[in-house]
Order: sequence, then C-alpha cells, then structure tokens
Amino acid sequence: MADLTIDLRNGLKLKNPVMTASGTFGYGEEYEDFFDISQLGGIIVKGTTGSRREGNPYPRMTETPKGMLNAVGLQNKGVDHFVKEIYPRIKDYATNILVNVSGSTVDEYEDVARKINELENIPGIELNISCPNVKEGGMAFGTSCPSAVAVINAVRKVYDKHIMVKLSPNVTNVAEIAHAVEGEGADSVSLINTLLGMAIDAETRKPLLSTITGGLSGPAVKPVALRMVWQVSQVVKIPVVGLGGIMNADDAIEFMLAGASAIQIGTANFIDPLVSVKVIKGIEDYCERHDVKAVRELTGAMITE
Amino acid sequence: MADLTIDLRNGLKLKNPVMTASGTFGYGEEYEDFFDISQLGGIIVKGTTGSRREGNPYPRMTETPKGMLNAVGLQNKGVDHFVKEIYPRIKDYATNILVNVSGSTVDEYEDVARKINELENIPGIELNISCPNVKEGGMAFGTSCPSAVAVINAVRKVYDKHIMVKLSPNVTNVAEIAHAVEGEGADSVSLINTLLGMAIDAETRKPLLSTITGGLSGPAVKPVALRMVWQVSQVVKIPVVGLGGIMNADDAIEFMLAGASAIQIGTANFIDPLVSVKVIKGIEDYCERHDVKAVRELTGAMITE
Amino acid sequence: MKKYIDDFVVVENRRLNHEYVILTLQLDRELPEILPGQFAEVKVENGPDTFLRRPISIHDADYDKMQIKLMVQEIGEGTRIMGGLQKGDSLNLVYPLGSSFSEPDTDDVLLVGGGCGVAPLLYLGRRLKQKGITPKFLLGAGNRNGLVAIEEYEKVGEVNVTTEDGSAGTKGYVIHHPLMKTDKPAYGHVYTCGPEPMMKVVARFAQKHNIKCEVSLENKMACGIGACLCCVTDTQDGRVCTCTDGPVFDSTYLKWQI
Amino acid sequence: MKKYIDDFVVVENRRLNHEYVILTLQLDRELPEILPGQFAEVKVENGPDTFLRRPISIHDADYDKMQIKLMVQEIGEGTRIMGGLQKGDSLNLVYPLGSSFSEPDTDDVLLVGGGCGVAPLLYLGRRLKQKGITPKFLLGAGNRNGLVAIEEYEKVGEVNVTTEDGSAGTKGYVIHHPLMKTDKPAYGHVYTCGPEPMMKVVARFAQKHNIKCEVSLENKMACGIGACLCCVTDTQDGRVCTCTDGPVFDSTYLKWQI
Ligand SMILES: Cc1cc2nc3c(=O)[nH]c(=O)nc-3n(C[C@H](O)[C@H](O)[C@H](O)COP(=O)(O)OP(=O)(O)OC[C@H]3O[C@@H](n4cnc5c(N)ncnc54)[C@H](O)[C@@H]3O)c2cc1C
Ligand SMILES: Cc1cc2nc3c(=O)[nH]c(=O)nc-3n(C[C@H](O)[C@H](O)[C@H](O)COP(=O)(O)OP(=O)(O)OC[C@H]3O[C@@H](n4cnc5c(N)ncnc54)[C@H](O)[C@@H]3O)c2cc1C
Ligand SMILES: Cc1cc2nc3c(=O)[nH]c(=O)nc-3n(C[C@H](O)[C@H](O)[C@H](O)COP(=O)(O)O)c2cc1C
Ligand SMILES: Cc1cc2nc3c(=O)[nH]c(=O)nc-3n(C[C@H](O)[C@H](O)[C@H](O)COP(=O)(O)O)c2cc1C
Ligand code: FES
Ligand code: FES
Repeated sequence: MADLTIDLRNGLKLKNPVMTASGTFGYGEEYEDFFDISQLGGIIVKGTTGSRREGNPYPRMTETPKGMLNAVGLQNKGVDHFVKEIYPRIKDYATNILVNVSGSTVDEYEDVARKINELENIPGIELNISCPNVKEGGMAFGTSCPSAVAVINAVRKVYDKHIMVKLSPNVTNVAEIAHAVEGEGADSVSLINTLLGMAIDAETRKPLLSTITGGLSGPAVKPVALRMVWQVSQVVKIPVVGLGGIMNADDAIEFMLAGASAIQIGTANFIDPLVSVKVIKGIEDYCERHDVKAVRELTGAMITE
Repeated sequence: MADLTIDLRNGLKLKNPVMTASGTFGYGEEYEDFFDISQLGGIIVKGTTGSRREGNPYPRMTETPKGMLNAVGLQNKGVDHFVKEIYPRIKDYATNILVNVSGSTVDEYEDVARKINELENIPGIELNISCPNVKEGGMAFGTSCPSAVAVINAVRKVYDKHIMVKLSPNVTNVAEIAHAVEGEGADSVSLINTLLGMAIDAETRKPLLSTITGGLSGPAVKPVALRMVWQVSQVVKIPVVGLGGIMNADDAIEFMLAGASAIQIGTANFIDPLVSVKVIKGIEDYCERHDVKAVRELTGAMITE
Repeated sequence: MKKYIDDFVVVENRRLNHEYVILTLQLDRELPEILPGQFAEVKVENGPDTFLRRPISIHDADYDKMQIKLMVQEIGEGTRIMGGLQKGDSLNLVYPLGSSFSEPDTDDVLLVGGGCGVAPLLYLGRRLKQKGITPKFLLGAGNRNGLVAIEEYEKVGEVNVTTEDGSAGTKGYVIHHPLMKTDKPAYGHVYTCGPEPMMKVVARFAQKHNIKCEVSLENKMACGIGACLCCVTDTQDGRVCTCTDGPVFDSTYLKWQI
Repeated sequence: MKKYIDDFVVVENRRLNHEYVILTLQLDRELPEILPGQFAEVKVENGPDTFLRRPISIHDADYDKMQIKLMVQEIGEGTRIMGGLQKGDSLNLVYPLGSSFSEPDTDDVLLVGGGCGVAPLLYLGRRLKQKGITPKFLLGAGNRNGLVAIEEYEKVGEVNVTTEDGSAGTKGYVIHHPLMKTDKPAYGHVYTCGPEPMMKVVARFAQKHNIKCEVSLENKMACGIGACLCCVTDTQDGRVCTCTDGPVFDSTYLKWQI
C-alpha cells in the first residue's frame, strides 16, 4: 500500500492528505456517529474569534448551480469558550485538530493565537484572513499584501507551532499575497476560501442572503481553486493545501497534481458525511492503480511537456 | 405589453435588454437558421484584433461543473478582414451589431477602434480589456486602473460612438476599475468576462487545455457575476450590462434587479440556440405578471428594506 | 441520539393529489429509535439543478416492518424528484435528526397542521396514542383536495378540518375553527407544524390561554447536523440552529413577534 | 445547409452489447436533407454532471419513415443517459451539422471503421449503394462482441472484419487485414472513421498508394455550429473548426504527422 503520509513541517504531520475544511465539519463531533474521524489527516474546526459572535441574521444560505452561498459570519462562542469547553472534548482525537483563527483587528488575531498556543494537542492554526462574511476584518486582511503581512507578522510572534494561512480568492494576484505571507514566516498556505457571490429571488426581488453577498463554495468554484493552487505553488516553497469544490478522490488528486501537498474537503461533507473517508480510500486506490509509492509524489506532478 | 426598450445612451438604443455575448454567437450568421436574429437587442460579435490571430492550440475547451473552460485566445482574421468581408454581410441586420475589440497594445486597440468607427451600421464597440486567454494584453489591461485608463483614454480619442468596456472579474475590486473607466468617458460597462480557471485530467495527469488555464463561464459563475454587477452599479452612473451564466429569463431579471440596464447571453447559446428569444419572451411575461410597465424599471429594483 | 446514513428502498409511492405523495421506505435491518418531530436529510439523485440534501420530516415509522414514511409536497426540483420515485428505487437518508415534540403533561392535546406541516403530526399522534392519549387533530388546507391522507389521521385520533373555500369542514383558516375560538380550550398542550403565519396564530392563542405550545420550524439547511450553522433562528438564547436545537421549539423560546 | 433544432421521439432503443445502443428517432414531419458524415448535437437532459450538448454522428436516415438512427457508445455520463433512453422519450437535436463525405470518382471504395467510428459509415454505405456503388467495409474491434450491428452493414456491402484477439475475422488491427496489406489496392477512395491512430495508418496507406482518403475527426465541441471556435484542428490553412469545416476532411489537408 502506498505511503499516504504528508509532512507539512513545523510539527504538522498528516497520516494522509485529507483534512476537513473550517466551517463545514463543526468540531468533528458532529460527524462521529458516521465514521471514526481519527482516520482523517486533519480537522480544521470552526472559525474562532476573540469574543463570542452571533453571526449574521437569517437567511444565511442558498443553493446555487453546483454550489452554495453562505453568510454565516463567523458565529462562534469565542476563544475562551473553545479553550474551556470544546478543547477538552476533542483534544484526544487521534488526528490533527487545527483551529481556524479569525478577527476584526490584528490584536484579536494575536490574542486568539496566543491562547491556542497553550493547547498542547492543537498542532497548528489556520489563519483565516479571507472570510467574506464579516463587515470588519476577515477578507479585508487577505486582499492586500500589507494587511496580510501585518496579521502574520503579529501572530508569528506569539504562536510557534504550525501556521497555515488561508488565502482569499477574491484578489487580482493570489500568488503575490502567498509570496508575501511566506515571507512573514507562514508554514503553509491553504486556498481557496469562498468566492464572494450573491443571489436574488426574481419573484420577490429580494436578496437570498440577509447580508446580500456571501461566500460561494462547492464544485462550481473548483476550476478557479485549482488554477489558484497551481499559480501559488509556482511561487512559494512552503506547502500548499488545496481546497474548493472537492467532491471525490479524482478532484483531490487534481489539486495535488496542481501543486497541493494536502487537501481539504468542505461543502461535500454536507452532501455525503462519509465523503472524506471515501476520498482517502480513492486516493489509496489511485496510487495502487498508477503505481505511486508515496502520495507525496503526486504534488505538482501535472504533466505539461 | 411592457415597454422593453433600453437606451444605453450615446446612440445605443436596444429594442429589448437581451444581447448575445462576444465569442459565443459568432457573427450572428451562425444562428440565422434557428430564428430571426433581428429580434435581439444586440449582438456582440467575436473578439477582433489588429491583425489575424490563430488563437491557441487544441484542446481549447473542457466542461466543468455547470460551466465550461475555454482557451480560444481571440482567434480572428483581423479588423481589415472584418471590415472588408464580414461587415458587408451583417451590416443590414435590424439589430445592434457591436464589435468586441481587443489588442496586445494600446496602439492596437486604438487602431481597431479607428477602423470600426468608419462603419456606419456599427453603433458601438465593446472594449475587451479582460480576455484571460492571451499572453499579452487582454486581461492584463483590465486588472489595474492605470492600464485600463490608458486603453479607454486612447480609444475615446478616436472613437466617438458608444464605447462599452468589458470588465474582468479576476480582480480584487471591480468597482474601483469600473469607476476609473467611467472617468475616462466609457459610455457603459459590461461584466463579467470569464473567471480564470483550470482543469486537469487525474488519469493522464495532463491539463485539459493547451494553455493550462482558461476562462470559466456558465451558471457556475453566476453568483460571482451578479455580485460584481451589483457592486459596480453602486458606484457608476453609466449603464451596466450584466452577464455571466444567464440561462433563462429569471437569471436575466436577477441581473437587472442587481443593477444591470441590459444583459448578455453567452454559453447558454451553445446549449439552446433559441435561448435568447426565449429570454426576451420570459422577460415580457415577467413584466406582464408583475405589472411592470417598462422593463427599465427593473434596473436596480432589488428590495433590501 | 445516534445519527445514521442509510440507503432505503422505496416499497410504495402513493400519490395523494397533484402535489403530494407518501413514500414508504424499507430498511434492510431494524430501524433505530426515531422520535416524533425528527426529520431526515434526503439525498436527491440525478437532479441537474439540485445540489444539497433536502430536509423532510418523518411522517411515520413502523418498527415491525422496518419501514418509515415520508410525505412530500412537490414544490421544486428536489421534491419533484422524490415525488417521481418508483418502487425499487433507492433513497439515501441521514437520520434521525433534530429535536422532537415533548411528551405532554396532560391527556388533552391538540395537533394543528397545515400544508406539508401535517407530515410529522401523524407519527406524533401515533406515539401519543401508544401512550394512551387520544389526540385531537386540526388540519387546514385550501380546499378539500388539499386535505391529504386524512383517513390515516382518523385512525389515530379525532380529526377536525378547515378549508379556505369551505369545501370541507369549517370554512376559513385553522384559527377560525371552534377549537381555536373557544374561551375554555379543552386541551393543555398544542403541537403545530405548517406555514409560519399559521403557527404564529396558534402560538398566540396558546399563550393567551397559558397552554404549552410546541412549533416545528422550517429553515434552509445545508448539513442538517449542526455543522454549518446556516439554519439559525432567533431565540431567548440568541441564534441557535434549527436542525439541532430545533426543528421543534417551545413557542415562548422563540423571538417571535406574536 | 440549413440547420434545425427538433425534438425527436425515441421509437426504439436497441442494445447491441454492454456499451453500444442504436437509437431510432422519429420526427413528426419530413426530415431535412442529411448528408453522410454529418452529425447532430444532442441535448442530454437530467444529467447532474453534463452541461453541454454531445456530438453524435448520423448513423442512418430513413426519409420515408421520417426517422434517423444514432449509434451510441456509452463512455461517460452523457452517452450513458442516451443509452438509457426508452421508447417514448424525447431527444432534442441540433442537426445536420458539419461537412460530409464526398462522392467518389470511382466505383471501388473502402470504408474503414473502428469503435463508434463505424457509426457514420452505415449511412455513407447506404447512400453509395443508392448511387449504384457497392462499398467494401473493413470494420475493426477488440473482439467479436465489439463488432456491432454487422448485419446492417452486410445488407449494404461486403463486410470484412478484424479483431484484436482473433475471435472473428482477421486477427489484429485493420491495418493487418489483407485489404490493407496489398500492393495493389482494389479501390480508389477510402473513407475512415475511428480512433485517430487507426485513421492515421489508413491515411498513410492511402497516401502511399495515391488513393483519396477522407477521415472523420472527433473533437471537443461546445456549440457544433462554428460559433465558439473551440474545436479547431490544424490544417494546411491554419486552424479550422472541426464542426463546420469538418468533421470530414481530406487526410492530406490535415497537418498529421503520418
Ligand atoms: C425540518 C424540516 C422538515 C421538513 N419536512 C417536510 C416534509 O415532511 N414534507 C415536505 O414536503 N417538505 C418538508 N420540508 C420542506 C422541504 O425541505 C422543502 O420543500 C424542500 O427542501 C424544497 O426542495 P426543492 O428542491 O423541491 O425546492 P427548491 O427548488 O429548493 O425550492 C423551491 C422553493 O421553495 C423554497 N424553499 C426551499 N426549501 C425551503 C425551506 N426549507 N424552507 C422554506 N422555503 C424553502 C425555495 O426558496 C424556493 O422558492 C421540511 C423542511 C424542514 C426544514
Ligand atoms: C463529430 C463527432 C461525431 C461523433 N459521433 C459519435 C457517434 O456516432 N457515437 C458515439 O458514441 N460517439 C460519437 N462521438 C463521440 C461523443 O461525442 C463522445 O463520446 C461524447 O461526447 C462523450 O460524452 P459523455 O458525457 O458520455 O462522456 P464524458 O464524461 O464527457 O467524457 C468521457 C471521456 O471521454 C472523453 N471525451 C468526451 N468527449 C470527447 C470527444 N468529443 N472526443 C474525444 N474524447 C472525448 C472525455 O475527455 C472523457 O475522458 C462523436 C464525436 C464527434 C466530435
Ligand atoms: C457554511 C460554511 C462555513 C464556512 N466557515 C468558514 C470559517 O469559519 N472559516 C474559514 O476559513 N472558512 C470557512 N468556510 C470556507 C470553507 O472552509 C472552504 O474554504 C470553502 O467552502 C471552499 O471549499 P469547498 O468548496 O470544499 O466547500 C466556510 C464554508 C461554508 C460552506
Ligand atoms: C468560447 C468562448 C469564447 C469567448 N470569446 C470572447 C471574446 O472574444 N471576447 C470577449 O470579450 N469575451 C469572450 N468570451 C466571454 C463571454 O463573452 C462572456 O463574457 C462569458 O462567457 C460569461 O458569460 P456566460 O457565462 O453567459 O457565457 C468568450 C466566452 C466563451 C465561452
Ligand atoms: S443545517 Fe447546518 S447547522 Fe443546521
Ligand atoms: S464546436 Fe463551436 S466552433 Fe466548433
């Protein structure tokens, strides 16, 4: 059987390249009934902020062609609640639990990261500088180099474990931002977060989300995500984690061929809660069929002649 | 029956808000067998450049979830061929024929525009500063304000009829670019051109387009297009022409509610060559059903309370 | 409660009228415990324009036969595909999900339903009956054709109906029925599911008379299991998920303007 | 030639083997003129993962019955949906599209096909026969089960076959058949459709013997009518559209490395 392990460095070793994406897999617990979640390469838990957030009003979700728009808006009970209530419940899962960290100010990012740094069984954080669903912070940090740099720089000082930086696709030049982020000491980058989109009901003339715009995810965005992963992997040396519309093992492998060292599965979890284990199995089969000894050989292995 | 006419100003009056998008409707002639194309509000013909272009090698197209990627690369026989061979054939259609103008340099745009300006029956051009499928020019002009400004400025000097500027969605802030373009004297803006995307065949490990990346169109991009039309219509006073994934009358109406004065239909023509007339009919019915006297009332009529 | 993902087989598709069907679904092993008011997230196969699962209430469950029933109102592509399923087709469900109607402290209960909201009330009624409580139903519809599968409800309790056009039962909305116009309601617990305006008048009536009232909310759901936080509703505790804290709520817990 | 968009009704779906079917499609009025080698763009309905139309050759046309036939090889979702169509189903076609096989200057012609490339050759053969020319067919497949609907070809001309495993006809590829190994080919015009490597060896053979050779190319198509410029192939005149300048080309016109 192929070696499925992936070393993303700075303490983040995955038993396989398949992680679940923030905001789509709860705290892992929600999926425990369906399969043994310790089979996963990693779980990125919900976006966590300095203090409790109510998120956006209803409606927060609408289906779109081969995708969905969401406007959750980082609803969570804050980092202290995470540390006290949730961490004890999930800390013993035999997989990598990463906390997705968000904030409205650089200080807030720093504050959350510092607190997570204390948690022994959390090997890393995913810095979310790309949430399109909050008025302040979020995506604003991820759409220009100086602001992205400011966040990473501040967090790097207080957080010594693995920092994965989650990039926004809503930019002219994602490679430039990835490059800047790498320069500040990010250990890896993950992309893409959702594309900013919108939907209207022609009959009622009303927007279908309370916030008017929201984040687009699912297979519809896959071609854009794959392109960005490819562009970013050309310019950075740190590992790239690919996501956006992955529904099956072929999709996952395409992201790896484009340059990803590991992948995340988001929206697909809603349609098939077992999708992540099926993808792991499918990658295994692919390696078998194509005589790939170690899955890491697939990273960047697209053939362009 | 509702008044379907739309005046985009500076000489561009449409009998209804439905146009066909450049690169998806040939020179109109290709669809003549199917219906009387003079029923359309307008036809934007193929991207036209200063001299003949071969376009990109095969393969140029691949299907994606609810969409397609293309990498045609502005294949055309050049503006002189258009003026001599094609214009005489199509000049008497009783609809607005707009020429989609592209180039690798500001001079090329200017050159093409100057030649088209001589053609009496062409009421306007669509300046394509957003083609993602050519190495030089194209999208590069549309992704920064200074370069967009340079093109519009030069073309405005030699072209006095309607200039519609086609914007790229592959930018951080589309409203900013629209605003800059308006400042240089554009008469309208159309958006979106295709999103830059990519596809790989997992089995062969090869990209599915000869150019690796290509332009994504179809329903998959509609939420992004709708959002951008809405953002742009908040900041510009000139008319906005909306497109991206329109498949039926409801889609078209959503673009108008978001702020578009008229719309274009692209990829949908491939799936149903009759789609554009069906959309006209559907808009008519909608106006009837909702007691809308003039279709222009729908522009920006989204209800947000 | 443990959640399952299972492929069921359609053993019957009973068409009630032009927009309603009842699907009987067979499992190949024992059903897990399902509480009244809970729902399933149904995977819609072969829908060119559907993407996410669709939430549908458990209409009935038969542990002996290892079958459940779904009552589906065809309003869009997803429900139309379900309505077109045939004997032998397979249907993938994530279930049982969400909160359930509570057990009453009284023997006199009223179950008020409208539209596809009548669906969970049959199973609720059956469970109440098993506990020795004979429920009263009050079911509303536009006209007599909209009163679907009424004979099933009659097997379980007393059925009262209203129709907007008066073609059956009392003319008007459920609120116009004598059961809801009395000053001395002969029941101590009301359960309701249906259009929100209907549930609100029922809740207002119950509050006025100090009767416990449980409502089952609809919501747009992506996951159905509390993972995405898309399906919130405003409550005394702030925004909570309809799919896990609900769909059944005590009406006074909601921030309803009633 | 004028193009049409029409809804046809499936009157027969004849399954040839595990991956091939022949659909007989009925029009409700007279067929327009269709030339051999032309194709239709078929709309695939209810495919969750299909989006664009699929190009399929005209396998046969019967003007009296107002019917056409399509031979479909199921290789992906679109063709599998076509393969699953049943009597009475409707199928929307844009047709007839593309260039056609030309009329030969000789009475001795060879039609070489492989895989689903045999499809357009039946209609070509039938048209030749109507003109008094009895065509020779050379059809290749992996094994005898892959030789589909051969009796139809036998009604029209002389049929020669090769199979890779030798289970029928000459063992090997079409190029190993005596008809293609001779130094003095008894035919003056070759028509070929099938996998590109096959067509290339046929074209090479024809060129060597100075025989006119027409090939029918496959390509990825979005519109099928020359509007999108997606389906180019390299020719002596640069890049041209396979859907309008082709699918049938004179082999010497193509920039093939043969
Ligand atoms: C907990 C729960 C239990 C339910 N139980 C049943 C049941 O037993 N039987 C039944 O027939 N239906 C039930 N529903 C409603 C059912 O989920 C929707 O009708 C279905 O999702 C519509 O899918 P569609 O593809 O047919 O329509 P779509 O094409 O998705 O939508 C058609 C129209 O309905 C609206 N719509 C879609 N979903 C919802 C929703 N959840 N709430 C409000 N409006 C919506 C859309 O905005 C659109 O206008 C339940 C919903 C919930 C949340
Ligand atoms: C002019 C023309 C005539 C044709 N005539 C016939 C015919 O008579 N009978 C028949 O069965 N098929 C014919 N084909 C091929 C047919 O169009 C494809 O098999 C079909 O489009 C595949 O669709 P799908 O959804 O089943 O497969 P998909 O899921 O789209 O594709 C499955 C696999 O096939 C590959 N593929 C898809 N389309 C093509 C293509 N056009 N060329 C090469 N590879 C492709 C894909 O890359 C993928 O690997 C013809 C094609 C052309 C261009
Ligand atoms: C409902 C929902 C909630 C999300 N919440 C978060 C979040 O809190 N933090 C974050 O970084 N990304 C969040 N995302 C983005 C996903 O993690 C992922 O980047 C995106 O959905 C693209 O991947 P997919 O197409 O596989 O879903 C959310 C996505 C969805 C659909
Ligand atoms: C095959 C193809 C060719 C195109 N060629 C051009 C072009 O020459 N010039 C241009 O401005 N846009 C071109 N486009 C972009 C379309 O005009 C349109 O902006 C885009 O496809 C989004 O609309 P849609 O989703 O309705 O197709 C092309 C699109 C396709 C699919
Ligand atoms: S639907 Fe996902 S949390 Fe309720
Ligand atoms: S498929 Fe569109 S030009 Fe040939």
